[in-house]
Amino acid sequence: MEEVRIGEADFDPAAEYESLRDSGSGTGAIATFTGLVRDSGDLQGVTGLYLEHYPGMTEQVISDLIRQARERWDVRRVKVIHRVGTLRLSDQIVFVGVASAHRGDAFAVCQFLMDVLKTSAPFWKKELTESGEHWVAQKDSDLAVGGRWEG
Amino acid sequence: MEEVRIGEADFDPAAEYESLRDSGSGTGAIATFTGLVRDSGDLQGVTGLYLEHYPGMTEQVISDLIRQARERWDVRRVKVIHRVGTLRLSDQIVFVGVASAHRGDAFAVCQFLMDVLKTSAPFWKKELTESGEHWVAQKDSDLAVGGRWEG
Amino acid sequence: MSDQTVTVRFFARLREELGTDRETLPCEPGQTAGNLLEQLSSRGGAWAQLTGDQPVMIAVNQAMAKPATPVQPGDEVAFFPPVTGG
Amino acid sequence: MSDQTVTVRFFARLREELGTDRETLPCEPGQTAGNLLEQLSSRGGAWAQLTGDQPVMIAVNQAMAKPATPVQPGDEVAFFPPVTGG
Repeated sequence: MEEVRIGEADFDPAAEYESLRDSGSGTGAIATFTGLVRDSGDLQGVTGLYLEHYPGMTEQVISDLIRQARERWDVRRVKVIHRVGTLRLSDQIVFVGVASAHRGDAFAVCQFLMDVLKTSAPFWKKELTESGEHWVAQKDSDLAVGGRWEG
Repeated sequence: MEEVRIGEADFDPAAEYESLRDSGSGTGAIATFTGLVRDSGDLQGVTGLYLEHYPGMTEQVISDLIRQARERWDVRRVKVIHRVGTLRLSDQIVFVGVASAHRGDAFAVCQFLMDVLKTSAPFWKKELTESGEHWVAQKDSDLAVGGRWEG
Repeated sequence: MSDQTVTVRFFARLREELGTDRETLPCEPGQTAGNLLEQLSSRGGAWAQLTGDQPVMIAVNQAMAKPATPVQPGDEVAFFPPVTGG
Repeated sequence: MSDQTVTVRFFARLREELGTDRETLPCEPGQTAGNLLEQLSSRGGAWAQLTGDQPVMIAVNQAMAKPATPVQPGDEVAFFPPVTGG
């Protein structure tokens, strides 16, 4: 099972969960995060998103973040999925799932990967609204949250 | 949909996820945690667990923890499931799922509920091993982790 | 249940070691959960552990309580080891 | 691609505003990613933003880089706005 998957296709969190659960009898904790397109962004009246990425680099960056996570925490299995292309309201965008022996590690790795993915993986989001489209600016709050994992 | 479910029956995280996802177009983040019976506890050779609870009080305590979470964080939908009775290796024990607008709230509530559930909900775990059975002692580390949410 | 009694419940290790999961005790005016614990502990044997080194948690009417928590006739009082769910 | 050139790629808002997603530039000895940025910016118009107020992120051979990062012939250099995935 590959750990990182980037593409236009939707994903099935249930299948990912089953794969994480099937990671040996030492697995005691599975934490997952799924991000959805929601209806209030930088502009009012968002009808969807367009997601662009840097093919190749994205996969390398995420694999490297997973490597960092494995150095810091006990991780049995990890899965990161990120969609690109045009997405509609309530569509699934991103999935991070972590199987570990203990819940502290599972939560930490899941949150670490989401936080640092937001600040270092080459994805760009354009909000689509009824009145036009608009590249989303990086949030200072995301930078701050990403930074807390440094050092 | 009831928020808290305690019982012997197994649960389906996929169905819970779908219910959390179906919580309106303002939902941007779903965090879930599932705990499994794993093979290294206080004793070697664990073959399963027996989980006892205080019926009635358990549900009240967890509902109250969810109420506290709703006061501290933005929560759109929460689900807590905890099994009791005899469980085998790799069986699912506990599920906490949280739907929120933002990932910070979803992660915080999911982790808060798991942490405080471990220190304040009346469940008791007995480890079953090939050589006998053994009530699990409360871990200082769980108390410390539960305590960090106070104040 | 008479108006002048309380139901006492035991769980987990305590339930097993005391050999019972509940009993009915008379409830005198001014009673506290701590008084009940001492009264039970004075039976000796396995009961002595109720005031021993190992912590005993208390619930009154299914809410976490302390030794000083007052107990009224008709209340449900529970004694149990520290919880270990999740 | 000649041995003496680099491929430059643009993404997202920059790609749209510059009207191109890649081009090939000559690569002189001692070149850095920052030199390339300045060279492109000097074209004026939309290109001037490459050294303007808005931050521009740099990758060399698909790894995050800085203006001082050296660039060799055959490298792939990318310029893009701060990332906003997840």
